[in-house]
Parts: sequence; structure tokens; C-alpha cells
Amino acid sequence: MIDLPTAFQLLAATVPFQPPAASSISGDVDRLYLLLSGITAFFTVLIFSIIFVFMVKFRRRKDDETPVSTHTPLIVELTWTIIPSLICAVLFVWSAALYVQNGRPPASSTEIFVIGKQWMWHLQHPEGPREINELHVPVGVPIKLTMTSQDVIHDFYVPAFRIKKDVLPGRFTSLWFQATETGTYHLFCAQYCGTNHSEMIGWVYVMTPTDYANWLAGGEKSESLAQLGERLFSQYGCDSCHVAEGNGQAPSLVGVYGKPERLQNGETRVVDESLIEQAILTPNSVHLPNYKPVMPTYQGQIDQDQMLQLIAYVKSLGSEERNGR
Amino acid sequence: MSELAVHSAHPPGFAHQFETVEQQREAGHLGMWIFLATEILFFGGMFTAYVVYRSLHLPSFILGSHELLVRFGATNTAVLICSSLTMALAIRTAQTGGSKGTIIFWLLATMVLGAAFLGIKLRYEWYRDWVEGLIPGVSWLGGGTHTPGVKMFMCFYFFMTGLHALHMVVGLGILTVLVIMTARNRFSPEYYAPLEISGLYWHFVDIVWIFLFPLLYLIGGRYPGS
Amino acid sequence: MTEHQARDYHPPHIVPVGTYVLVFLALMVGTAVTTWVAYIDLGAWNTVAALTIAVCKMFLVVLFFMHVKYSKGLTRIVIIGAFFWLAIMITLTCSDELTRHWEIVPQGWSAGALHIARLLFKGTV
Amino acid sequence: MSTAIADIHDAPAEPAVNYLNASYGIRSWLLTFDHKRIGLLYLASITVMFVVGGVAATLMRLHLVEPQGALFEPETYNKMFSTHGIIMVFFFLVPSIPATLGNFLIPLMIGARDVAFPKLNLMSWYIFITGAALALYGTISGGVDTGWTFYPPFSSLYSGTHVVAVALGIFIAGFSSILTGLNFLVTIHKMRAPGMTWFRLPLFIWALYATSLIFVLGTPVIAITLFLLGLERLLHVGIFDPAVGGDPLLFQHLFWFYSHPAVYIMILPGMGVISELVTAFSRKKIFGYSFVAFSSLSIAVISFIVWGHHMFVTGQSVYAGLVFSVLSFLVAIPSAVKVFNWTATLYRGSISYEAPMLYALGFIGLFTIGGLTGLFLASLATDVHLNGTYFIVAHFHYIMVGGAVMAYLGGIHFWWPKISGRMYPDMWARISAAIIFLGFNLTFFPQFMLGYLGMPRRYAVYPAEFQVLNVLSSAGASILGIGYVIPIIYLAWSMRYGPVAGPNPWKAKGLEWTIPSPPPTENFEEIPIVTEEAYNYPAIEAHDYPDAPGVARV
Repeated sequence: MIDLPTAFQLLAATVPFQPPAASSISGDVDRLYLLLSGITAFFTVLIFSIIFVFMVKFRRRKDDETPVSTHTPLIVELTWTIIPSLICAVLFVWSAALYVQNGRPPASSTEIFVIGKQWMWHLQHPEGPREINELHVPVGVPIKLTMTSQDVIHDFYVPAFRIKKDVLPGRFTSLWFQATETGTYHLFCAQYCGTNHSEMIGWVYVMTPTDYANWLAGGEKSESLAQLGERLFSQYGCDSCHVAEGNGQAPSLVGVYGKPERLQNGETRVVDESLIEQAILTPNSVHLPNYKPVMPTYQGQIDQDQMLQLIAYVKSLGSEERNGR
Repeated sequence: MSELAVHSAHPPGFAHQFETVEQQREAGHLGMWIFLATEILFFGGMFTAYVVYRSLHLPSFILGSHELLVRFGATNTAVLICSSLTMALAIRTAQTGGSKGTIIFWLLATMVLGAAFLGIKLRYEWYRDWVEGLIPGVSWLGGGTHTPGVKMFMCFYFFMTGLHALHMVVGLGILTVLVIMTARNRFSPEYYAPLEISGLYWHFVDIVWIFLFPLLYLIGGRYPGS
Repeated sequence: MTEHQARDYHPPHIVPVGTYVLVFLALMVGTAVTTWVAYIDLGAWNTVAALTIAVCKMFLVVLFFMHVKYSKGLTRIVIIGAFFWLAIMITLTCSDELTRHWEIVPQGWSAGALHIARLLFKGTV
Repeated sequence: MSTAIADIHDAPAEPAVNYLNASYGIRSWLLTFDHKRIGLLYLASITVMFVVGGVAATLMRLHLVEPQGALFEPETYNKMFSTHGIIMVFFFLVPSIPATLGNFLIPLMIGARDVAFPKLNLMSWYIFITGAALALYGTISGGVDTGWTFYPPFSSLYSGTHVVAVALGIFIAGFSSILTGLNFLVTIHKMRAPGMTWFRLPLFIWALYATSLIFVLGTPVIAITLFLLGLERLLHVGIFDPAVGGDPLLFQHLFWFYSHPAVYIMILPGMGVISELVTAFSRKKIFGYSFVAFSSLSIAVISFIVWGHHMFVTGQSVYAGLVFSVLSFLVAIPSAVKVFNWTATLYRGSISYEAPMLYALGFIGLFTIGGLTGLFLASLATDVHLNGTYFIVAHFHYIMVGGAVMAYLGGIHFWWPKISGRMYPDMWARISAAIIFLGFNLTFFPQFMLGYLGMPRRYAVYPAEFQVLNVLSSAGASILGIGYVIPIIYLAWSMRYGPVAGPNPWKAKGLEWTIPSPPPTENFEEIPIVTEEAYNYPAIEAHDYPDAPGVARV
């Protein structure tokens, strides 16, 4: 014989009721989910039981019986208009608060690049290691994912972290999380992307900081993204015009990342990943005043990996500037 | 119910499901207006896309609009306005019991103007674009100032003017039918609903062009240095 | 069959030829003006001017050529409805397309709301 | 209306000449302008589409019994769910109630001889089957693997399947929706019988009026969107291609501008049917007529401003996300008002449980669950977790199958005596209603759990830990499948062997029950003059009841 708690445990082992909760926001999301489930259960039970009671009590006993008329008091209609409105208002405020509070990654986040392509995830750590369909992260450290796609729309989804975001071609989207529990968690593609969509899955390994350091050290030695980018920068001859001191044919890139720039066409844009990519691929579309439009396009010459390295390099120039080099 | 419902005494063009002539006339009228509402949303989808891409690629869209020839756009606007006038006069002639010949004259005038619009569009604009490699997906040369953004503009130019021209062609077909119906004495001051609701359609197509002309040809600014 | 039955048959309004010609002339003038204005440097006002003139021209066509000035309220509701829906489509699409660069910043109200939520549901999850 | 009651008993049980036997032969059906016959043409064509979509669904559920997939390669599975979605949404659910019951009933309910434009009505059917034929050709001769949502750039540049044929099919069928909606709007405005004022209209008519508004205002946008997609696919001009400055999200905006309201195209007519059923089987006036009527209109309007909740995680701007979230919550309110009013209508009624009523009660329960789970998806933070998972699948099936299909079946059973003149075996109908209710819940409730656990939708293979719930769901689907086959059999049987129904077997109110079953071609011998409100069932004032004879009870 097994007792009831054991039976439930066995049942829960075969049919899980809740996904693992392993990020700093999963508790908040689950609380909201619980409230919503409570509201759903309450109203469902309410409606079902009222219908059941009426079904029995007011069933037709004779075919020619005449029912008693009921009138429609305005107060009743108002009550069941206003109460749902109030519930909706509370739900909106709470869910929006959660969304706004977690909308932006903390400034101290470690940035990892994600490239989605049919049908695999390509992940790039700032220290250099690359992974496919696997992501190793330390516990307790905020991680910012900067994501783009090489082909169609994908979606980066880690149920245990309660995070999800589409990964779009030609654009960078971002997502962040801070893992709270070590363990291994599913990584899914949640936006249909073609034949092997269901095989575009992987694992997120959340490790203790020590294990993570060991993992980093154990991998093949490689240069950091920004270092690789710096090499490309001179290899493509970018540094002959984009002179750091700012006296070249092209603007200096030191410290530009994250700053607004006024373009030739009158627009003002903040220098972000998308703008850097656009500047490399179609320079004339984001041309700056006071410079001649002499930069050639690199469309078709630079692949997505190299693009990320260049972006990392430009970003590193910015941060060094801010660090007061 | 009213005596008109008696099915033997049909006025010309009266359908059995209606009870009175006026009910039928109002139904036709309302039906055409609702159809035009759907047309507004149909073109509207494209206008929305145009507004969005114009905001995203403003410089290219201005460059692109400079590829169009204002003199032909303006001429065609005038041609269409003339055709709206002739259409309105055709309907008025039927309303006031004018002769069949007069109605046909105004209808033919409308058709000639409509055809002139299409002719100008084809010969002086689209043909030139084809020669100069400005038609994305069909003959696109690219290079120089013809950036991807300009290509996007030209896509919208052809989608929007193409869809408009398609409506013109349908309109010409409808006008042909109207001419035949008039010739067969189908209309009278009591019954001219087909003329009237076709007129609504024709004027609507005119209105679409009234918006396409500034949106595509003008709003980039035509002054030097824009 | 409800409304019209009660009323007498009233023949549709016949617009005088003079009105048609006046409207036609106004439309022609509008076309000329809008073309002329495009060649003057007004900055962003070029767009405003062009669209204002286009809207005026549309009103002329709709009211006179399409007889809306003389028709029932229902026709007007249909037209206004269609443009209202078009406005919904453009506005809400642009509410996304043109605000992609806006960053979200945690606010006092959101922090407070979240705090209350955590207190209320303490220990549940 | 009131005078006609007396005539019913004198009228012959089955009129000698009715719309079914007025003329014979295929030609007489294919060239008919009679709204009732056109309704039946639609009934036949959408039943075929339902079977095709249903077979695809059954095969999908069978495939998912095993985590690594029991039947197909992923490629085939993808085509299967795309076929299921496209056929069910565009060729079954959208035309289901409006084009069959709507066509059949609108003129009967408002006291007209036909819809305003009968020829246009027949043309709409031809347009519909042309579109359906193209879509079927596309899905059978190689299939399409984009899902029913056709998101570019996958659908425009990467998919190697019959996207253009199927999109063209939907484009064409869209014009059928537009013309049907136009026809209904004009009919409801201009063809009402004398005395049939707006607030005497049956609520089914209000619901179809709201639906028609969505048809005419939304469908043109999906037409132009698919047109752009087709051009992009054929010419590669780059409208939705980010490599040359296009925005794939713009497609999603335009797509959902129609496709979200389309959900209400499916559910609003169902709500109208339920209002008719609940009143007829509790012999009571509807509780809060004007609230139910106006909630239909407000749902139609609000449905157009909430589409962005499909895009909370697709890279839409965060501010648009907040705006669409608050707007999405708005739509819950008129829906809740409807549910409460239906429930209140039962109070002190004289309730009987023939099959249509069982469907109606099933609808109220399932729609409640479907509607409430929608709150999870309007809430930004939970939507982020649940979007793109089986939670979504479960939610919209509760609305579309638990809601729209239940209402459709309830309506078919309710008006079948009017359509065919015959009764079906009520016991079988009740059994199938119960089977459908149970099978449905077993199929889709586990999917809510799967979604919360994080299983993404459109997966041909899945991690083994999700198997138990998937097997439950598949088991439910096979029960559901059986539940759907039974009505097809006994309804077909009843057409020949069922007992004659008579003009008003349910003793229901409404103009359609005052004329013989099946109705004559011209519907009404003489156009009726309406003098009373809808659902004017005999009732006793509460303060009179202790002494009144024949009173039901408190």
C-alpha cells in the first residue's frame, strides 16, 4: 500500500504540474499565474454550479406550464459589468508592473550573443567560447542575450526562466534573465520556423560560479569577441579611415556606442547594434554630415559571426571610453 | 402590404424580394456604399504599409518620389476629375429624363477620359520606368541612387498605381455595360439605379487617385535640394 | 421596410449643372495649387499642405459628385466608419512601428504594484 | 406574429410545395437564388471542409502519441497542422454559422422573402468554392507548411511549398465573406418586415449584424496582405524582407488586424445561436435584451483594437505591448456580460433538455473557460511565458471548438426541423452532445497544462516528459472524432426516415416558426406585421403567481 502523499508524488513525477522555476522573475510570474488560475476556477465553478442548480430546480415538469417572469434590474447588469472591469484593471496593473519592472536588463549584465538559424542555436560568449544548442551560464549573474536570426523568425524560449522573445532577421532583439537555481533546463524555439522547428531545441546549464569558471577555462583557448573584432577591423582596413583620434576620413568610433548621432538625412538615431550593422552593410543610409560618402558597402562580405565580432569591438571602444581610459 | 408588392405590376428592373421600388433603390445604394467602405480598407492596408515604410525610410522615399514625373501625375489627376464630371452629368441626364443619346454621350466621354488616364500611365510612365529599369521584380537595374529603400518606394508605387489601374479597368467594363443598357432603353427618371451606383464606384476610384497623387509624387517636396 | 414605408416617396435631389461645374473648377484649382505648393520649400509643411488639399478635394467629390450632401445619415455613418477603421489600423500599427527605439524604464508605480503583489501572495509559490 | 400562431395548427404538417421540392435536379440547386438553398449549398461544402480539416487533426493527434512522432516525418506533420489550421479557420469556422444558418434564417427571422441581393448571394457561394478548391488543390498536391499564419520571411522566401496557391484560395474566399457580410448588412437594414424594429430583432440577427461588420471591415485587409505576400513570393521585391528594409512584423500587424477580429466572426454568431436556444428551451424572455444586443456590437468594435496581443513577444515595441494589453482586457467585459445574462435567463424558466439545449449549456461552460483563460494571454507577463505554447492552442480551441462548433451544432439541431421538415432521434443527439463535451475536455484540458509546462506548439517531436498529457489529449481527440461522426449519420438518416416535424416542434417564438417546415420558396405567403418583442413567451408576473393556475414553481 502506498499512502496518499506518495501517490501524489508518483503522479507528479509522471505528470508534472509546474515547470521548474529557476530565474529571478519566475516566482513573480507564477504568482500572477496562480491568481489568474484562481479567478478562472472561481468563475468556472460559479457558472457551472448556477447552471446545474437552475437545471434541476427549474426543469420543465409539465409541457404546458408557464414560467414566472423575471425583470432585468439595471443594478444587476451594472454589477456584472463593473466587477469584471475591476478584476481586469487589477490584472492589467499587476501584469504591466511585472513587465515594466523587468523590461530592461541590469547595467551589470554579461552580454551573450545569440544567432538563430534553421534549425540550430548559435551562442557566443564575450570571453570567446562558442556553443551550439547549449548555453552555460553562472547562477546569480544577470545575463543579457542579444539575439538575431540568419534566416527566418525564431523564438528563444526557456520555460524554467519564464522568458521568451522572437529572434528576427535584420534586427537585434534582447532578453535577459538571472538564473537562481543550478540545473539543466530546456531551451526551445517557440516560433514556427520550418521543417525541423521541433528539433531546434537545446539545453541551458546553470552552474555554480566555480564550475562555470572551470568550464570557461576547460574549453579551447580563444580570443574574446572584441579581440576578434579588432583583428577584423584592421583586416578590412576600417582603421585606415576610422582613426581613433578622430582626424581620419571617417568619424572615430571611440565612445560612440549608446550615444545619439544626427544623420545626414536629419534623423537622430542612437548608435545601437542595429545601427552599426546598418552602417557596415549600407553605409549611405546612415551617412553622417561633415564626411564624404566614401565608405563601401560590406553587404555579402561579412557573415553574421564577423558582424557580431565587429559590433562587440565597437561596443568595447565605447565602454573603455566610459571607464576613463 | 403595399400594392407594389403585387408581382404582376413590375416596374422595369424591379426584383421580387423587395416590396417597394424605393426599398430596392435604397438597398442598392447602401450596398454600394458598404462595398466602397470595404474598398477603403482594402486600399487602406496598403496605405498603412506605405505610411510605416515612409517613416522608416524617409530619405529613400523622397529620392524615389523624384523618379516620378509630376507633369504626368498632375495631367492624369485633371483627366480623372474631368471624367468624374462627365459621369455626374451622365447620371443627371438620366435623372432629369434627358435623351438616351445624351446619356450615352456623357458615358462615352467618361470612358474616353478613363482610357486616356490609362494610356498616359502606360505610355509615359510605366513604359519609361520599364526602359529605365525602375520596376522592382520585373526590370530593376539598381546601382547608383537606386538603393534598397528606393526599390521599396517603387514597389509601393507600382502596387498602388497598379491596383488603382485595375479598378479603372473594371470601371471601364462597367461603363461599357451601362452604355449597352442605356442603348436598350433600360433607364428612365424612375429607374436609373445601376447608373447611380456605378457612378459612386467611379468617383471612389477618382478619390483614390486624389490621394495617390500627392502621396507618391509630391510630398517629398519638389523644390531644389529636398 | 420599416422606415421608408411610413414616409412618402421623395425623388432624389437633382444637383444643378452649375454646382457640378463649380465643384469641377474647384477640383482643378486644387490640383494646380497642390502641384505648385510642392515646389516651394515648406519643410514638413509640404506634406501637411498636400494632404489637406487632398482631403478638401475628397470632400468636394464625396459631398457633391457622390450626393452625400443630399443623402441619409446612414450613408454618412458608413463613410465615417470606414475612415475610422482605417485610422485605427494606421494609428495602432504606428504605435508599434514608430516606438521601437523607446526604452522601457521601471517606474514608481510598477515597483509599488509588484511589491504589493508579492506581499499579498507571500509564500504561495 | 401573434395572429400567425392560430394558423400553425391548421397548416398542413408538411406543405405540398416547399423550397426543397419546388424544383428538382442539380441545375435547380446550382442556379438557385433562394437564400435557403444557398444556405444548404454552404452546409454541404463546409461539411466537406470540416471533414478534411478533422482528418488532418486526427492524424496529428495520433502522431503525437509518441514523443518522437508515431506516423510522419516532421515535414509531413508541418503540412498537416497547416492544412488543419487553414481549412478549419478560413473554410469552415468563418463561413460556418453565418453562411449556413445566417443565410437560411436572416430573411425568415426578419420577415423578408429573400436577402437583399440574391444573385450576389449565389455568386458568393461560387467564389467561396473556387477559393476552397484552390486551397484544397494546394494542400493536397504537395501541401503548404507555413501554418495558417503565413509569417514571412519563412512563407515568402524559405518555404518550398504551395504558398501562393493556398494564399490565393484564401484571398478569393475572402471576397465571398465580404459580399456575404455586405448582403446581410443591407438585408438587416432594409428588408425588415413592418413593425420589426431594431429592438424587436432576435439576438441572432444582432449577432450576425455585428459579424457582418467585421466581415466588411476586416476581410479586405487580409486580402491585401495576402496579395502583398503573394507578390513578394513571386517577385522577391522585399516588402517583408528585412535584408532590404522590409519589416516582417508589418505583415503580422496587417494579418492580425483581420485575424483577431476573425475570432469574433467565429464566436459572435455562436453567441447569437445560444441566445435563441436558451430562450427557446427555458421558454423565457432573454434576461437583459439590450445588454446582450449591445455587447455583440461592442465586441465587434473592440475586436479591432486588440490585435497586438498576438505580438507581445515578437519584437513589437514595449509601449505598443502595454497599449494592446489594456485594450485586450476590455473585450472580456462584454463577453462576461453575455454569459451572466444567459445564465440569468434560466432563472425561473421552464427548462427542458432536448439536444440543442445540451449544446447550448455546453457552450456556456466551455466558452467561460475559454474566455477566462484569455485573461492569461492579455496579461503581459504571463503571456510571455504562455505565448506560442500549447496553452494558446487549448485556449483558442475552447473558444472555437468548445464555443463556435458547439453553437453551430446546437443551431443545426435546433433548426434542423425547419430546414429539413423532419425530426432526428433526440436520444442519439443527446448522446453525441455528451460524447462531444467529454471528448472535447479530455482533448484540450491537458493542453493547458502542457502549455504551462512549456511545450511549444507546432512541434512534430517533443521531450518525453510531455508524453502522458499528450496521450490523454490524443485519447480525447478520438472520442471527439466519434462524437462528430454520429450527428452526420443520424441527420442524414432523418432527412428520409425522420418523423415529420411540423411548423414549430419546440413551441418556440420567432417568425421562422410561424411558417411551415420546410418553408415555401417565397417564405411568407404575406409579409407579416410584427407587433411584439422577441422571445415573448407567456409568463406570469411574480406577484400573481401563488394564485395563478398552471404556474411552474418558484
